Amino acid sequence: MNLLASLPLYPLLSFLVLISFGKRLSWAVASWLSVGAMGLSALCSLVLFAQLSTSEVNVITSHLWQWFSIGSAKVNVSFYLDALSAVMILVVTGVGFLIHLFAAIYMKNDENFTRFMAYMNLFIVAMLVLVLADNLVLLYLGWEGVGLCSFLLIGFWYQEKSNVLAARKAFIVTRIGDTAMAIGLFLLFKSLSSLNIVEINQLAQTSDVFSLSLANNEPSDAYWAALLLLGGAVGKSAQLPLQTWLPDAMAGPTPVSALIHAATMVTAGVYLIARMNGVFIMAPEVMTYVAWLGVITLLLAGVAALAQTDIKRVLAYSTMSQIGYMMLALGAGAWSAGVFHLMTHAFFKALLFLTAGAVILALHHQQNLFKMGGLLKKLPFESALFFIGLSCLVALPGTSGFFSKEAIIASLWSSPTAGASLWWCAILGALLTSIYSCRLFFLAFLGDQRFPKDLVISEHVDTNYILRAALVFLALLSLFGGLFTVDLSTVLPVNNKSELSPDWLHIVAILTPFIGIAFSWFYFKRYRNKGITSLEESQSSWVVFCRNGLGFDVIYRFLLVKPYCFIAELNRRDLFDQLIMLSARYVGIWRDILSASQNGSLRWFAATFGLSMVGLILVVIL
Amino acid sequence: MSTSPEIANSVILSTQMFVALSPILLLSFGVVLSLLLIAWQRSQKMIALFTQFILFSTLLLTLHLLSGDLLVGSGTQITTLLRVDRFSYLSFVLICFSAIVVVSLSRSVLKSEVEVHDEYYLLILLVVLGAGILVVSDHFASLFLGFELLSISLVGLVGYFREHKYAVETGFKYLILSATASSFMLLGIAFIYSQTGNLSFAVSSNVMPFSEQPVQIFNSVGILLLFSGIAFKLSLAPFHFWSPDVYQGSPTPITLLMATVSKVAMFTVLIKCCFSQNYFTHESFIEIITAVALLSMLVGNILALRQQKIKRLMAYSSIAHFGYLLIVLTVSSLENTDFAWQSALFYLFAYLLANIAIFTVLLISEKNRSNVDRDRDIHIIDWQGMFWKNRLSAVLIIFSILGLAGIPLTMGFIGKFYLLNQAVLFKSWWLISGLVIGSGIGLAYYLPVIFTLFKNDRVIENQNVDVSGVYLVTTGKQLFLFTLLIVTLLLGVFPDLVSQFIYR
Amino acid sequence: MMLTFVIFGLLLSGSLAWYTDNKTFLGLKFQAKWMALVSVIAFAFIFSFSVYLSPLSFLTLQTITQVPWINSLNINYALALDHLSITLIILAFFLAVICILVSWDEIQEKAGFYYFNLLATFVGIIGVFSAVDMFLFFFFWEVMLLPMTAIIAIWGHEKRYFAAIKFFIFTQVSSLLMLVAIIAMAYIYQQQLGDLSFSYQDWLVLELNDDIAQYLMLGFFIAFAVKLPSVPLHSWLPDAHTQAPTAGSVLLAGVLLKTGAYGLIRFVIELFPQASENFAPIAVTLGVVSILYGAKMAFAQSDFKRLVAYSSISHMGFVMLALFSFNEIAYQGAIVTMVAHGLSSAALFSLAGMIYQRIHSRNLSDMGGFWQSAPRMGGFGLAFAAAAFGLPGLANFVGEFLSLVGAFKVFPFMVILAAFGLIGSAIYGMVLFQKTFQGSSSKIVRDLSYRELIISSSLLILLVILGLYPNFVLQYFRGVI
Amino acid sequence: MTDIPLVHVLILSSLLFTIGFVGVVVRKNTLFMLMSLEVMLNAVGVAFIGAGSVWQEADGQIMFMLILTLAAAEVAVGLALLIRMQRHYRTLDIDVLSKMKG
Repeated sequence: MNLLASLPLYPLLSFLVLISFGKRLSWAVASWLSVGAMGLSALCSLVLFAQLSTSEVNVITSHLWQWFSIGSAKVNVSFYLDALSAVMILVVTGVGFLIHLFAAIYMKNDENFTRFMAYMNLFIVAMLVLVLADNLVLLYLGWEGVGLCSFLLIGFWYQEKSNVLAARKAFIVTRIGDTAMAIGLFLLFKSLSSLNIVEINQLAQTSDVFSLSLANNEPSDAYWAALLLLGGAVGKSAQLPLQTWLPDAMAGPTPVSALIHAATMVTAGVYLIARMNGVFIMAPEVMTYVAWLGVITLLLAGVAALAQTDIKRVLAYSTMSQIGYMMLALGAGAWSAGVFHLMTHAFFKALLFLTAGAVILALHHQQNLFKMGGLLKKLPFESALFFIGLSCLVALPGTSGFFSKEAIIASLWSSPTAGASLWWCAILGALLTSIYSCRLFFLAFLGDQRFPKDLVISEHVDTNYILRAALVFLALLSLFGGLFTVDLSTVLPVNNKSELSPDWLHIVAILTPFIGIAFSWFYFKRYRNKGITSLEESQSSWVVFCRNGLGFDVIYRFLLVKPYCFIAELNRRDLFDQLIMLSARYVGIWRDILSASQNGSLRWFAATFGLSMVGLILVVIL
Repeated sequence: MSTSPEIANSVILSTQMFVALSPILLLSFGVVLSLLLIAWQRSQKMIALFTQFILFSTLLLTLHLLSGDLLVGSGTQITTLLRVDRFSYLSFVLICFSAIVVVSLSRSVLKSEVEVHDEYYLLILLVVLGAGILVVSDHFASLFLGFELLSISLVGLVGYFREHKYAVETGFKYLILSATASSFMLLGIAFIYSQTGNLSFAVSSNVMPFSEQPVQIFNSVGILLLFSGIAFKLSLAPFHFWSPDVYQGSPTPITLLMATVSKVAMFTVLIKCCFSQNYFTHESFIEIITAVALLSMLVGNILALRQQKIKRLMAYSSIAHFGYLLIVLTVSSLENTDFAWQSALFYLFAYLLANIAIFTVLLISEKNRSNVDRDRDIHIIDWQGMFWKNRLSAVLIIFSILGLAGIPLTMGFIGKFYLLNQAVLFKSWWLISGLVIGSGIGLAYYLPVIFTLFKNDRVIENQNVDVSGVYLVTTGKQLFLFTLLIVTLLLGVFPDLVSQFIYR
Repeated sequence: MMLTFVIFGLLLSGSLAWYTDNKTFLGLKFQAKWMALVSVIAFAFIFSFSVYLSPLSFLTLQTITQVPWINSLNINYALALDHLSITLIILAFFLAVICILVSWDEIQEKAGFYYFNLLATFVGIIGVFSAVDMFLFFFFWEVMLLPMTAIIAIWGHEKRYFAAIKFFIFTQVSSLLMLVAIIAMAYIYQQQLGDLSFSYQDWLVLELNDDIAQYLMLGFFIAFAVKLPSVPLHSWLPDAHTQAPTAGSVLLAGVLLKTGAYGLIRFVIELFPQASENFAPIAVTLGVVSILYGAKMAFAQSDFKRLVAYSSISHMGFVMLALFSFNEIAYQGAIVTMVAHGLSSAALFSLAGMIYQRIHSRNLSDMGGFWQSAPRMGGFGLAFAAAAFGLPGLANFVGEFLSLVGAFKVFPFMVILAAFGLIGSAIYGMVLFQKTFQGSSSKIVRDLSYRELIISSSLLILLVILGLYPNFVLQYFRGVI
Repeated sequence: MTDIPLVHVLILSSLLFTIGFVGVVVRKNTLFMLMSLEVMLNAVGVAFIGAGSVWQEADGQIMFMLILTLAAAEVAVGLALLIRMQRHYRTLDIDVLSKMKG
């Protein structure tokens, strides 16, 4: 039982304790237990990371037991730690720990506090399994596990119908992606007869059955496998076309949004693709799809974010678009850049969400941007943190976001699978990012306060030093997290850094955020000006269209949901059953006819005797 | 003066023949004696006991003969008219057994009436005699005699209780229809005779002196008419119309008599006739049989659906059962006749036990009817909740009905299994599918009866329905029911006990 | 011999339970449920120990008992065991205990007769799993039906008679077809090797020409497809499951459906390998249709038990698909699915029973928000629903995954279709869980009692064990096909 | 003398038989039904006699004897029932006897 195996153990234990004792635990015990467990595993991951970076070995594994075997291939419950998963466990446990800390106070007054913490711990367990799995089936276990936890946490306040529906939507939409991924697993096993990640990545390069297409016109197994895995990734990471669940997922408590729907779970798709890079490299077309998928999501989400009124939904859409960046990077073959952005994004998006949570709490669960304003004076601390987060988001030079995003954009121009057009799109995305970030900041913190004057700001967050500490730590991470870069070359293929990309590209890329800021400084003047005590969100059809996620929900409702329900409703009484009952009724009809013939009249009987006699004779003679 | 030796030696009835025929002779002797008894002193108890005695001794005698090796092989020919073989006596055993049951059941019915009923017992004896003649007959004349003896005495019995509201109707229906049927049969015999010039079942060696075109037609039409006559007695569709009414209208013991004695006898003689005449070699005959069988299976089962009066239900189900039984007639070669006989006898035995059980319980519940409505037919609903009140009879009924439905643990299943064996052996897929569908439909009316037994007591809506007294059963009856149950189960699980006795 | 002892012992103790119910002997008051519980556990131990201690290796069928029964047709009373039957019998025993516990409070009137029927059904089931003389097999096959029907018809819900009759007629008609096939096989054996035989092992040596084999195979297949059940012969199942008392549903879903799968493995596939190989495409199509159709119908239901019933149809579709794709992986998948579905559906039905006892309704629209007042029940409900929609880490996932992986090699397209069943199952699972436990809490329900806690937790533990370490079943099924 | 082939006899008897049967079916009066029954039986008798004379055997005549006795017996029972019916229903219309059905 080495350190690696013990990593997910602590949260698991705490989960078991919490779930089995439930409400009988006091707040202090529960929070100590859960946060303590998180802290332990965070420490473990730090130690592991140190081991990995210092020692010569660049892989740590721990084999627990054999789960089952598919024919000759063994499917083990065993963990595999390399640089990539090391980064991930750092993010998961580190950010997870901070968010647990925050949540312990944030959710203090909720009646189901223990259940909440239990779910959070369970989520961490599943996420760690996902990240550390050495084979795809175990990864799938974690994959589904995080899905379940996200379902539970979105629907944590299950009394409201809307939360329940949001949870169901999140689960089922991601499940669609998971199914694609499962089929991908079947295909991988069929062609490579192994489900071990390392083996697959090696075999993918070597075996011809896999990479070469049988007939030159039809795509190879690699193509299909990569596409199906992409399906899974798309579902989890809320990329087109399965992105619709993420905004609704904001129904969950804010720490949940921070942990699951910003920092960790939604980036699992990115992790999956990075993990299976061997397969994706064999299918360059799919890499291009990934890039395009990313960039389209990035732009659409940016546009949608421009029209949101709910602070958390803005952040949700911005998460989508940032993940779009990561996808873009992966598609462009800038693997390490993508993962790097994953890390930094985890930092600053967690910060943003938590701060937003603090603000929301301070305003007594007011999430509408148009009901805020002027918080700069009221909540200077939160405003500062929020500003830091936003500046990372728009990648102001020096912040962590800057490094990662620049790395991505720089790699695009000369990438074989991306190209100039994608570069321009990325730039456009950056512009959009800065614009909606400014809008958000102006609406929330500048201008005149638009909430009732007599509303007392609840000091709940401000006074609590633990909270402040957590937030400040996150802020530091997001400011300077870009400085320490992890060397992923042992895991991920290094993209040949081509120097032939002209210098003006960098200049443009660096300038873009400032252009956006300048533009919005003038365009959103009325948002930041004093004296406007009430703002009406625009109701123009375009704005509404964007606010509702560009109509994807509507399309799906009419394309998938409605028909399914219709068919189900139509056939509620089971066609086959009715057919069989029909035959029964047919017999019943015959029964009526025959019993009518039993009319008790003697002469009729005699007549039938004669008639049937005649009939039989005819049968014989003819 | 000296008689020529051959005349001196030629005896009408050799000892061996006499021994072989002794049960029948004993029975007929019994009839005469009982007539004398009536002339001497009219006492119901005495005549009843005497009848029982006669029947018992006949039964024992028959069993004795069966256990001896007199009857192994092809049996013994007695004149041209009769021929005694193992199978016919086995069915005779069945007949005597059910007759005994009928007589003992009748006691209770007759007690309720005022006057003395010797003729009733006499008639029953005559019925049994007729049946006996039928089963041993080897000649159309004896067939005819037995047939008429049976039917005319039955006519006397079905309308026996003059005061019963259905007496006249039942009597007339049975009389007219059976007379019609018998005349049809006679015409058939006449036709056959006219073509073959031979009235005995044995295959006629006569060659037609003149062979014209219509000959074959007359012959086959004759066979058909004969068959129709017997089919009427067996109430096979489409000659089944009379049976539910007559079942319902006649006194319950007599219904049982009709359901068992006459049908068993009729079916036996049908098999004998068919096998010894090799009718199964005629293609058209097999077709007819198949058609009638299918028709009976379907019509019988369908008619029984949603039937509430138990007697009519039994009538309809018996239609279906004899439809199933017809399968044995489709044997393709003489070698298989033994197996056919075995299957037929086993099935008949199972059918008989089930009927006896059900009618006994029916009679019990009839007896406990409140005097307000003596003539009311017993409906299924009258048995509601019997399982919780009178477990023994309920369990018996359940197993009998399961037997009729052909579910394992009962003889009925084994019987059906034999029939299926036959059918598969001769690849008569039509009959198989008929059997499958038929039993499928059958469950739809057998199961509700069983469920009714399990239902809780119903609240009595109309006062003249009296359920409370339904289940007073005398210990004698208890014992009888119990033995029935044991036999049904035992033979259902260990059919060899019987089939070995059949084979020897 | 031991098996015979178990069979008749169970029967005997059943009738004893019936007889001694609510009677007092030498001071202590007998109750049928205790009698039943004790005897079942005792016999379970006897059985498992005697299997464990027996020198035989059950990799192949080992004849335990063989005594002549009906000599005129050369029918024997012959019992045999191999790992498949042992596994299923043990599953049956476990679920027997669950059934008795489930009906502990539910069955109040006529308890004695009830437990008699329960045990009689188990006798039949054990017989079915162990009989190798085909006549005996058919005998048990039918005997199993009678008490089951009685349970539905006497202790069932409002439309119980209809459901019972439907159940019985479906099974009876289909099994008559099987009987015809059995007899035909016997006579074919007679043609080829001289004398009549109903023995399964004898039949294995027969060589049949294709079209006859096809028909005979169909005869068996229909009987088992009805029991499995597979679309379009499934429609007895929702009624039977819905109307039966809780234990009845547990029994039906947990064990009786498995007899169908068992029959497919033992008789259809092993007796007619060639014919079933030819038939495979149709069978697999049926399986896939069952998966999708069952999931869809489950989603449409508003009755808790009906929903679960349709989900069973969907799950058994996986078994059909796996069995007829003829490779070891899929076969193992089928085995695990059988056991896993036995547990998970049993769990869901007992949950339905618990809810019914509380609110006296099976209608989902009467439920909602139970988590508020019954968090434990909610937790178990979530776990069982998760098992039903194949959450990894629980047993069903392993089964379905193995089945699909195995089948993918043979019928890739069919498997892709079947995979959509995963989505469907997620949908109905969500509907089931959320409509019951989430939403605004309508009424206050009692949380699980200790008895119910035992039931649920034992089921859940088994599901988890089987989900995380399936080898403890799978190890017996290596290299079978 | 002209020789009559057997077929003619059979056809004749079948005609007579049919007449009798039609009588049974169409007449409502019970008495006439009994009569028609007699007709049927005698038709059969004709057939037997004819066949017997063809085969030069006594069987045909013997059968006819038996038939006559049967006819007598049936009529006896029939008349008894008829009287009972007359008492009971005050009519001989057979159609009143259709109480049992279904």
